[in-house]
Amino acid sequence: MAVDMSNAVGLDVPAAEQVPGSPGELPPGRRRGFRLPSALGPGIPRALVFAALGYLFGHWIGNLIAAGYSQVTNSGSNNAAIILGYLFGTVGWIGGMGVLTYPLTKMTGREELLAPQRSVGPGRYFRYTLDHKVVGIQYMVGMIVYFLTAGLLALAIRTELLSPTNHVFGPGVYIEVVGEHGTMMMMMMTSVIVGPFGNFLVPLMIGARRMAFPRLEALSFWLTPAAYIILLSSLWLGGFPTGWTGYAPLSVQAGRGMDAYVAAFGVMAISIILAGFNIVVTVINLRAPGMTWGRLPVFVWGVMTTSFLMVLATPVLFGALYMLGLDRTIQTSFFTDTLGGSSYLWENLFWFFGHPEVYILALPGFAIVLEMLPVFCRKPIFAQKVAIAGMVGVSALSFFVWQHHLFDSGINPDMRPLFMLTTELISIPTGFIFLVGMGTLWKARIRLTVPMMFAMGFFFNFLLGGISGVFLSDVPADTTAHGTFFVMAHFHYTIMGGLIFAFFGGLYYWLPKMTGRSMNHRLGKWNFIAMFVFFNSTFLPLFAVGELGQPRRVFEYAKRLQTLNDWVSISAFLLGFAILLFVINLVWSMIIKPVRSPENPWHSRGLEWQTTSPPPPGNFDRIPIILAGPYEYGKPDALPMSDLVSRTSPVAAAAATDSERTI
Amino acid sequence: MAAATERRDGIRILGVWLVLSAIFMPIVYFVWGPHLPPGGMSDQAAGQRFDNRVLGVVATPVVLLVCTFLVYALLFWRQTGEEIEDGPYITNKVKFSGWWVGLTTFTVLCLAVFGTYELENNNGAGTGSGPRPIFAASGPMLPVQVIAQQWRFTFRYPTYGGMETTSLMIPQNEEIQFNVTSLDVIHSFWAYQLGVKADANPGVNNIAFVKALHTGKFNILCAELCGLWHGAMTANGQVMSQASFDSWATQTEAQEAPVTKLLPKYSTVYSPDEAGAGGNYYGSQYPVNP
Amino acid sequence: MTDVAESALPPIPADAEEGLALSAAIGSIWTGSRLLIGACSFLYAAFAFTFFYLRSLNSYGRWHPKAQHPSLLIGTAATVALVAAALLHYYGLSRLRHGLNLDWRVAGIASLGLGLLSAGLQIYQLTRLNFFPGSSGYASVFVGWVPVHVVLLLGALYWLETLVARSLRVRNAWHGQGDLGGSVTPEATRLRASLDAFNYFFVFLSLVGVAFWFLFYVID
Amino acid sequence: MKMFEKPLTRGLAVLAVAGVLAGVCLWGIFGFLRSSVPTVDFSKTAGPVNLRVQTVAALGFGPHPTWVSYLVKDPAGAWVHSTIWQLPADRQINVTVEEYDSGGALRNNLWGGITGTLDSQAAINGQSTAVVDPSAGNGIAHTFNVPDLGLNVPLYGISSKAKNPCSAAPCSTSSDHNTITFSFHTPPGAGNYRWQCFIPCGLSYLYGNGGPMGAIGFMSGFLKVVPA
Repeated sequence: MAVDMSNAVGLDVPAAEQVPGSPGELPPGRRRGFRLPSALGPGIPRALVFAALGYLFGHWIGNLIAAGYSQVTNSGSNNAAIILGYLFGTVGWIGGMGVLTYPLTKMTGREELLAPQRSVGPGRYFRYTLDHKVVGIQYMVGMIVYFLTAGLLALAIRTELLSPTNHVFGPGVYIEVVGEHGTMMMMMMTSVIVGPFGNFLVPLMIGARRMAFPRLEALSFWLTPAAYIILLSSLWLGGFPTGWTGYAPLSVQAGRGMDAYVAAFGVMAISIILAGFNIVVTVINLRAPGMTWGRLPVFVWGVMTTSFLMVLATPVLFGALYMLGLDRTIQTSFFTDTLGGSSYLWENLFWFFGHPEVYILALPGFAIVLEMLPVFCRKPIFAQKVAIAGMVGVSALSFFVWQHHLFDSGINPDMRPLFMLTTELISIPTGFIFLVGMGTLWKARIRLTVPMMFAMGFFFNFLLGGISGVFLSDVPADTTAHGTFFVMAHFHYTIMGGLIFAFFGGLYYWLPKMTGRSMNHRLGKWNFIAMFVFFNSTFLPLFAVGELGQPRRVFEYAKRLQTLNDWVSISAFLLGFAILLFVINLVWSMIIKPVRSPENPWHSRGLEWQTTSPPPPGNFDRIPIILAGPYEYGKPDALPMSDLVSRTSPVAAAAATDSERTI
Repeated sequence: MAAATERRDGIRILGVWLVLSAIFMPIVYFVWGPHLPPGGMSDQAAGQRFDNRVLGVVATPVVLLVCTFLVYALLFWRQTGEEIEDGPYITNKVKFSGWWVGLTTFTVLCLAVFGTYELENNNGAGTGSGPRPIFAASGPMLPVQVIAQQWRFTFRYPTYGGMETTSLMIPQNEEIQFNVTSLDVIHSFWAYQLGVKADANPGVNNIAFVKALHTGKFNILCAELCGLWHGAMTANGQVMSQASFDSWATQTEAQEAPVTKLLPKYSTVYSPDEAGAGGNYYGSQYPVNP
Repeated sequence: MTDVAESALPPIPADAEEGLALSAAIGSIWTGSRLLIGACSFLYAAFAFTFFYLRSLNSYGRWHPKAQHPSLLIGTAATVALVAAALLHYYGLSRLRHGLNLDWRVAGIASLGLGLLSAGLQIYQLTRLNFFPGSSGYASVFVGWVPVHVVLLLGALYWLETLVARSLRVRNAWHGQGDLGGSVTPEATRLRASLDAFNYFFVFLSLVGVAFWFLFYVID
Repeated sequence: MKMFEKPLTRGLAVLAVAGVLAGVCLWGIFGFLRSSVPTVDFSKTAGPVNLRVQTVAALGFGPHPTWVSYLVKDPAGAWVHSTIWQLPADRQINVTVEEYDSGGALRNNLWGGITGTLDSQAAINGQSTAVVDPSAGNGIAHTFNVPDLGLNVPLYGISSKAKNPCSAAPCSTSSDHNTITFSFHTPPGAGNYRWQCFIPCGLSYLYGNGGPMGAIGFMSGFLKVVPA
């Protein structure tokens, strides 16, 4: 992070003085000596080559160091070589993308004040770029790829569970698939809102031209493809048998695929920390004049509280992964009880990260939904301060609940009442969100657009997810529910039913902003209906499956549960088709037959809609002065949110005269 | 906002909600409740079922309130057509928010007190409570050791000569103390119908209590991912009457004597290097080589 | 941030944006360094937790067999070097505030050297251990913590190096305007803000070094 | 980018990409994830099935040459590296194990007792016994354990100082080995019965249960019982 500090905010260079070429590449005037042809310049081809070379180099070093040890020759797996290979491969990858050029140049005392990337054309989406809008789109595509891959793995899981005893994949591959699905989803869900929407929208919503640390922002994205490839490569190395939680003695025991888990999650942890870091600093420092904390949109509040959790909780995960890596390579004994370690250590460290992580997944969902509600209710948000208090309360409490994952483990059994209390307390701030949502709906003028449908779906799903959480927080009831499909259904209701519904709603809502093209609403409606029905049909029976005695992550189960499991599997396939419907809509409306969207299709007051769609490189013609809050619907004398629309700007005109119905 | 309140929305929502709650809460408690898992085979299972019933009753009105509100909102406050009309300018109703916060806080605190009481009053409620449980049963009890290893459970009866079996037999109406431990990675001993779940950790004696009320068979599963055969790591269990348990135990003790002779002395945990049986992951330079 | 709710102010002129951007930049550097310290604190806290947790569990009595000890001399020397580097930089910075540019440059370079010495000593100490990494809980925590500390220290030293290099490079250009300590150009202001931020972080690192020195050599 | 101006061409391009991705997914599923250990079929023979297996200290070939493994002689008489054996239901199975690995201690000595065979006994080099003491003699090299059938047979190991150990599979009987024979009866119904070894023989994996112990095809597999 030190890398970027003294060039935190480079001044925007006027178009005439812009430096051509991409960041990470010296401007032509400063290039000295031999110049590479542009095909060998920073970009994905070079990054792939560097990554491969880095992997081979790391692997060679690892073999040089460790090949002779009897542990390596006997087991046939040199974990040090694999982990080093992944690390050097990642360094090669980001180096090839051009990330390292600037920090290395900086060591000579040179300073490049590069303008944000102004290049146009599809090529910029495949490059290391300093434009937060490009990074937002990159993140969006990247996270959708993550989501679809992990979703396919989920379908593989459900395929195996079609029969209690006959096996499609067999126990080994099944466990690998379960682990891949869980880890990939967790890695992706952490960034799925903060990455695409946080990066794209936060500057637009606070009236800034850019992020505080655009290089870190770009780096945080370009680490995610590396993590994706590393994690998937685990299958090739035999997978990892631990699920996403990576419980320790098993993860020390596991074969080479576990190294990919360590490396991929570690790389993603860095990406998460950087992304959160950038957003927190941006929101605190880059708000436009007049953007007081009280006027800050709820979405920005939500993303900022999430980012705080990301910055503070993820280092603990990184530390735990590092310890696991050491146990696996140089044979420390953090997690081996007979040598002074403890299997409890991993459980504590992991869940100390893991529980804030769970709220990292919940808060952005709240934020998106609460941001959309006032627009489609045509009413101010109800009790905005309560909403913010809810988010802040959830994030603060989330650091004090982690041992509720360990009620049966025998760790500090005398502390269970305390953790039961903190866990149940967290439903108070969560209840705030429902209060705000219901208060906003009260006597509203509800327009049931596609994003609003997803918001309503979010409330229903999150309600069931949250209520089932109360059963899990109660120690006696948790005795049966712990480690079963009940837990699995619970967190799928909050993550898939909550966060992903909010994400899809957000895509329908903001894609017109991000691309200037609108999604097909008819298809969107069907997408929502199918998703809502099949989601509930998939996961509601799983509560019963769990309570009836089926543990998580099993490849065999009791024959009496086959009907329920088959029902779930078939629903899951249909849910897959519902999501395919979304992909078709996305590809059709964005790529194949784009329809130009109105400038402000939802007639929102929000600042992000007061510039063109997609926004110009500098976001605004000038830095706006914020005149009023974003949710002043129904107040006849309300000022517009900023001074950008008070005059006859094209945006305001479009918003005023736009009679085209988009629903 | 006054103009819009010709319909008394609040009263109507409240009415619907109260009626629905009055219908569904008794149904949940009295009709559905007795059939809730994990059943009533043991004291602990019955306690968990009671918790599930109570929580179900508490959850019902919450779910009904939100659902009623959402449905009502979509039915009566929906706006269609071309015209975009702004709603009433309501930014907060402090009294309402205050009531909401107060009620949720009260409910949540009650639930926490209830959970703690149930945990304490039910001998740890069947959960693994560490080596020195504070919510422990007192009086005479039968110790049974549950040994988890990759990928099987075995059961050891220290009071019957330290014999070890592959299925779990316990007597009815007697307090049982399960000492759960693992020989390798983390497992979780879950006797579903008994309402017992305790993680099996290497080097840790995790104690759970149960008192079976009825005879019959029960299933034992592993509830913590432990590797390749996690899904197949099951065992059979049976609650027997006192008399048949005694005859089974004495008979098995005699029958198993040749194998029992091979077993290490009974202990709460078994370190992997006692017999030199480890994978030598840690090399010969280490004092133990698990 | 001024509140302009009711008055329709004229829009911000383009040349005022530069001032906004500068204050945002300085604020970002300030916030960023504090947040960086927060993140690093949690990383170190993971190790401190591990230390005390394994120590209190002491499973199989193998938390810390008495014979296993890293060299007290090297460990203390590394910590002292680190603290000295941080103090030196702190002092140099306070001199810079009085306009003494050369003092900071000398202090910065010396601090860089001391920091490298500290990192080098810690790595050297790892090669001179009388125990294997997995010999005990203590051994694991020690072997695990030192590389983390060294890497973060090297990161901080990289940061210091860029600052020193920058200040040397701009020496001539800014000479007439009061050099680094006195120039009022936006770039100089930002560089000074970065110096402050670095100073804060470096002091934090040295305090962490002292804290863990207590853990490893005094508390055991 | 001119060629992508028409929606039709863009659509075709998207379809092409989708086709490639679908192909990759299908290959991943069927060519990679679904590929598994071959099933060796013994259900076609009439009468009692004679199963001949061997356990080797190091496989010597394949991606994991250092791993211990079971091998089985298929009906045609060739040694196959597989642990999924298809057996007829309700039939007597006579098993002969050629054990080429050196012995050691058990993690749980319960597995020294022989259970689930026809007379609860097994013959080690012709000598019938009901219990094998892991701490006596050469110790136990592996066990053959089918949990759902209650079957457990410890396989007595060869001496670690054996003069002529087998170095690569398949081993011939000229190398030092023990022969263990036992019989069991398959259950009347069809089903997949998992079996595994219960000795921490995954050398250099923590607790000895990784590597060959954690992968099907080496120290564990299925008995696929099918109606005859």
